Amino acid sequence: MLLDVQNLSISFRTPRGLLPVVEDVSFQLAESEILAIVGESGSGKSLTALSIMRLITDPNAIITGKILFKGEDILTLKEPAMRRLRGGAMAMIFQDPMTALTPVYTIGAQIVEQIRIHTKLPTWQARLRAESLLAAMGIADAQQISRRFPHQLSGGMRQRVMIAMALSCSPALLIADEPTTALDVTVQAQILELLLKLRKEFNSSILLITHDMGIVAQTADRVAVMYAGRIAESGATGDIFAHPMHPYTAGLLAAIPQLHGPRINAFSAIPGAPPAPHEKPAGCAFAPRCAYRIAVCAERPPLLHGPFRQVACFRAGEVA
Amino acid sequence: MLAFAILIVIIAACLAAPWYAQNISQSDPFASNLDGSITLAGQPVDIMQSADTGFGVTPIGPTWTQKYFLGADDQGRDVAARILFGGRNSLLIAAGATLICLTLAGLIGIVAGFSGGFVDSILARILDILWAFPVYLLAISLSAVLISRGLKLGPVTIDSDSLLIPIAIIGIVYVPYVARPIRGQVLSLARSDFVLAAVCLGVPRARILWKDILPNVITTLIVFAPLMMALNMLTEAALSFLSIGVQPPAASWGTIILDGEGLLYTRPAVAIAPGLAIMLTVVALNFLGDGVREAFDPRAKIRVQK
Amino acid sequence: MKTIWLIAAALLAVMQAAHAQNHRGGTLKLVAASSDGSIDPQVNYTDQYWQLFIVAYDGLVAFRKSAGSSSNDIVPDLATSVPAPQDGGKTYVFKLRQNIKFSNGQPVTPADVVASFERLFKVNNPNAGSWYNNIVGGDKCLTAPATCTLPDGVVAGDDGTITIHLVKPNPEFLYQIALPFGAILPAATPPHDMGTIPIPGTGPYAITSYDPQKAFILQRNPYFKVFSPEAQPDGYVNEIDFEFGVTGENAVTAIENGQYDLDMDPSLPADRLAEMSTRFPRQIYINPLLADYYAPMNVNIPPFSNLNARLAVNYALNRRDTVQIYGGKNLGVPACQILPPGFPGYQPYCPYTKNPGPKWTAPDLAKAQSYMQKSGMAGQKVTVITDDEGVDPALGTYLGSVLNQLGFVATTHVLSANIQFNYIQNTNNKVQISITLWYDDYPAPSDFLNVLLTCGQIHPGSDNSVNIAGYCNKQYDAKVQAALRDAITDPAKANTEWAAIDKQATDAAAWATLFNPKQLDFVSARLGNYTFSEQFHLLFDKVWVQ
Amino acid sequence: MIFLVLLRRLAEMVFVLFSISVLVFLIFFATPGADPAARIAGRGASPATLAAVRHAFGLDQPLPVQYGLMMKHLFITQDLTSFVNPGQLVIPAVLQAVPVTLSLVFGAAVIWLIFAVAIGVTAAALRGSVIDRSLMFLAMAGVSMPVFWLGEVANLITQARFHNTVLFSWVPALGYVPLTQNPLLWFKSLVIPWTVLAVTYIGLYSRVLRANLVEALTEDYIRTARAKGLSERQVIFRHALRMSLITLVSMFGLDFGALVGGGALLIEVVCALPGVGMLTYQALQNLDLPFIMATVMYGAIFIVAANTVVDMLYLLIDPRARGAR
Repeated sequence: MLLDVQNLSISFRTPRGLLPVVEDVSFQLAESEILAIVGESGSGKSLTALSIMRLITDPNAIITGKILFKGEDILTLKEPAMRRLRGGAMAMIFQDPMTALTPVYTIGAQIVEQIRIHTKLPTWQARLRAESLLAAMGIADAQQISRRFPHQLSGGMRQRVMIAMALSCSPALLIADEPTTALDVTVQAQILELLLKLRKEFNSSILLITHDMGIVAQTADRVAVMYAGRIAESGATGDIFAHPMHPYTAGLLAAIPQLHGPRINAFSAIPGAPPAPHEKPAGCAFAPRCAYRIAVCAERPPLLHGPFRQVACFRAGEVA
Repeated sequence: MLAFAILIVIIAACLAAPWYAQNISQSDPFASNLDGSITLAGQPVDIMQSADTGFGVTPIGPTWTQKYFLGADDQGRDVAARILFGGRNSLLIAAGATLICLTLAGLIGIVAGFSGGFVDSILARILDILWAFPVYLLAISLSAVLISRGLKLGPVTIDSDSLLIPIAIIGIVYVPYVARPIRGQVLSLARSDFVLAAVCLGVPRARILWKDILPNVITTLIVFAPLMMALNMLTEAALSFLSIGVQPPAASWGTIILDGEGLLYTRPAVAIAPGLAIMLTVVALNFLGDGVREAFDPRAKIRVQK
Repeated sequence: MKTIWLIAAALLAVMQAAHAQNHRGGTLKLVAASSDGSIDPQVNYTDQYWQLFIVAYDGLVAFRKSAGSSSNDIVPDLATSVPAPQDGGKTYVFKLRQNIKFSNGQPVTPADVVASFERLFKVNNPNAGSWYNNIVGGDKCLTAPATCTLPDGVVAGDDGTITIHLVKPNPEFLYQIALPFGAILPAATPPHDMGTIPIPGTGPYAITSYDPQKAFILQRNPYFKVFSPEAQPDGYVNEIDFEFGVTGENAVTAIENGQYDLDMDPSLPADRLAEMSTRFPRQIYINPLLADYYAPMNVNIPPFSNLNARLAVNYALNRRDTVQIYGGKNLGVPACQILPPGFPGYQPYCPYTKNPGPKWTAPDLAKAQSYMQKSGMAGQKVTVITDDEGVDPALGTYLGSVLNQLGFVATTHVLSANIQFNYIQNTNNKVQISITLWYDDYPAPSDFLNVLLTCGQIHPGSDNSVNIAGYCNKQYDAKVQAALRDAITDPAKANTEWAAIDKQATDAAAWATLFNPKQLDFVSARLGNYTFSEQFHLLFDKVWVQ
Repeated sequence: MIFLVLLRRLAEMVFVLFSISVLVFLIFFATPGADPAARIAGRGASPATLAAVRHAFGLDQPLPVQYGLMMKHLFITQDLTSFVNPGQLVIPAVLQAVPVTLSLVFGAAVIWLIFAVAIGVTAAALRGSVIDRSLMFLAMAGVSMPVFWLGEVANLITQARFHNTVLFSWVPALGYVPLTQNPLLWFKSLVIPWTVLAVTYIGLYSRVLRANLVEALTEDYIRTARAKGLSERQVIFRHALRMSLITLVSMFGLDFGALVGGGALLIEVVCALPGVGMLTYQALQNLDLPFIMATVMYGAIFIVAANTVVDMLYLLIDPRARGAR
């Protein structure tokens, strides 16, 4: 197992007390596998991804549980060791390519910077590598482009640059946090294809964070659906799409438009809104919006169960 | 909030100056008192103390009692009382100058930004000229003329000893600092989508000005106000220190520092105390400015230049 | 016996010479806040620079370089003797010394003397129109300075004599040419203000460089040989450096630390005096000045057009307080009258005091209030104009305070010292009352009573109208003219007349005289042989620094 | 492109200089007590002498002619002389004062940049902590002090009160010593003025820098930089600081220009440094029009030039601005 997240919880110290944002999340990611974590904004999926990179800088954050990367718990790693991992064995690409690159350096320089941190390559070799990476991302005039500044590139190009940068040290794990959200539909497709192609070429595992079920369907091997800081359901993409066992997943899938239809927000199809972290009910967080809720839902949160296909619902079998 | 409380205390103390002079220090802070003496620990003590050698006269130092709490200046006047009175002028000048500066800057900024074209370029040039004129130079030149002759503008006559002169001078010199950002803001507002839309819909320009532009400009001006006032306090002090601000016997914190300059080595309290008063007030104003800025416009990047 | 005395005398002379030799050398370091204008001796009109000019230049005659009142005497300088006036006071004949050279090596000739007098007009000497136009041909020169010649006024004879003809007798002529304006310069000196370029002179020192932002430097004149120790002694120090840019407080500290020898600025910080006088009593010298600190009141505009208002101010002023402000009771003498003590014709007189008599004792507030009441001027706005130098702002503030107590509504305006004196003179500025100071040019009563208070000194609308009070009284003017005439023939009689004139001017109360200041010199520990001339103050060719 | 911008700037500068010089000229002749003839002539000069002086100095010409003459002497023949110290050439005096001011401003700038960056970065790195808060309070206090007052207090401490203690016995008397004459003394005599001048700007810059850094640290590209494996120090210095410096550099350009242009007037006066500020101050005190004119022109040139340099610098350090032109 490349990545094994066990009972990860993230909470924040606030003036109003401890605020749990991610609770008891566990999942695994095998080598060259694509796992998609799906959820609405605020469901804790991005924080989960950031915690794997240990990029949560807020001093008020409390992270518990284990994140085993290649068998080593990175939560206990010392900062220098962690830095070697970041950008080296694990890399991340972010949602908005417009703002994720430092405006004052050429993109070549920014890629070179990362290569030089993690390898002993001299600058000129790092440059060549950066250019070849850009070329591999399907950028035609890589040499030219590497001398440009971020603001001189289109969004799609920038996302390619981000990916090139992330892949520059051949990471075992690539975390892609909403990599296409900020892009046009056509560019989106290109980027997704690129990701799939890269998995083959670089043999990386990919943790894909998204809120778009369509993307999940196109790319992921497995899916974990998050709701209000917990995993509601996880399993192979095909299984989940075929037989959602959690009412929330079912709701999400029901709202997916037919192939290539107009995009609408899947989440809005379910009545109500997810609770804010400090308003979470005592039991199942989804209960207030759930058509299947029963008395016990309000008492305690359902535990995730099942060996391969996991669901956190007291009435998992009844959802059709 | 603390800043605001401190300001209120300072203002209240300055307003209480006459009461302090009458009841605590029991002296006229504007009349020379070279022959007086007070009783300290049962002993009469001269306020102006002559050296035994017959030359050299030193005013009494801080007594830390009711009378002459901070000692006397070279005229034998109670420094503590003068600082309170001086604070009134300093605050008044700073506030008045701020008002003038913001009004002028707002007006110029709006007119330039909103009318654009020829009027804009003329006003922008004028701002450029004022901008390139070193601030103290402009202030000093204007003061030199006005302090010695007063100002006659048609029916309006301002006496040369009027506080209006420093107020006007300080108010004018910093106009470009505020007018430029306002002009930029109005310019971008005037070109913004919602104003363009309004124009297309045939909304009268005056109404756009009133409804859309003015509120924005006023917000910016409010954010500027405490910062400009802080800057004006410092400028007033500097001008008075160069003896081209407030004229005696009236006092401001700057003139008291000047009075104390000659006594710096023997009676440093005379110069240090008003300096601390200025510092405290300006710190409070600056923090207030930060607070106001956060309250109104957390992302605004305003910088008041020195 | 005689031989012993001779030997003793010889020994003494040797010792003295050795003494002089011992002290000879070193650099005298002077300091001031700022420079004081041109170094053309025929142009500059400041005490500071005159003090330096007198060791670099000579006139035909000079004031004696000595301490005390003998420093007011005229002695021969480039002329071999002081001539007696001829022709009823209209002609003076000088005999020029032989073999004297300028600091550029050229000999001094009668032609240089003639050219120097003409140059006074060409460079627009400040007193060209008030003193030197009395030389025959002078008035013509005033109207066309560029082409000025004085063929009938200053005549060089073949035998090295110079004859000067005046239009009318002038008892003060020798004084006027003994000042640095009367310096004899090479005839080739360009006929315009030389500004910062040194002009060769005949004194023991020559100006070697001048930068108004930095320093004024004099070094020994290689061509100088002592020709008249009374008028121009040899001088001990080798160099005089006068640096600019250090102000009061800091200059005092620097002198205490031995970095400078003397602060040339007129007043020292009052609050440091106590410390200085107790810590360094031997480095302090105090000498009376022939000067008045006074508050001229404009007699032509309200409220001081009213005599009672002026009297009220005079009675109310506590002159002891003003002396306190100036620096303490030993630094000034309270005064009521125009003439300072020590002047010819001076008779102590003080009507404006508790017990009128020769001396001021205390203010008479009761009288002041009653005059104030009579004047009906209470509530009038008054602005005191003072300058920003030394104790002047404090004196102005004090005067304002007194006026307020009398019932005026007074404020004080502090103007830059560089413009205040011109500002208060100009009638256009409508100055009501101000604080100013007048030093004598030379020890003649007319320098105060004529120059500062006669009708002829009022020039409406001009920045040069030195009768600041605007006092004009024909009968008074006539008395002044009479005294001037009598001074040539009967100085004693003239002095009684001056005393009466002084009294009349004092009674007219166009001024509130405050006090006669004393000069306090705070010198470095190494400065020796301090010699104070009443005319020019500390004599730099008398002091030594080692 | 750049050439055109420069040309336009130059035209603007000439216009600004012209306007300012006219303004100064008019202000001067409106000031009572400033009649140059009366002061050149000296006390007690008779009206005839006064008229002669007025004529000799061309002061009887109409104002526009006088203005033209003055500009000619200032810019073309460069032999303008003082009204108060006749014969003193204005331009060499200004040139002589420039090194003093440059010494003062350069040294202060080094101090204020070092301290401002150190304080700003420390505060931003420790944002929210007690250290951050106390540093920012001190910075605010620094901004809020009247600089001349601080100078006086510094003089009091180093020249008098504690001059004889180990701490300050090395402080030489006030004044300036040229670098070429005695480098050590030059340094010693400038340390206190440098510090005093720097205090305000340390306060100002460290606050601005901290605010910018804190804002920058929330930006996405900082997260990217961290994700690349950069250490926190590298993140702050290479990415956050580099971006924040853009604002700081433009501030610095303008402040530096203003100070070199005579804005350090008060500190020069208080610390007895014969720089351009002092020259300006004395010229204003003396109402010496040629000097006022020269120093104002000099100051304005520096301020306008600083504006231009800042614009150019912007192109250099902020690639985004290059596209915008």
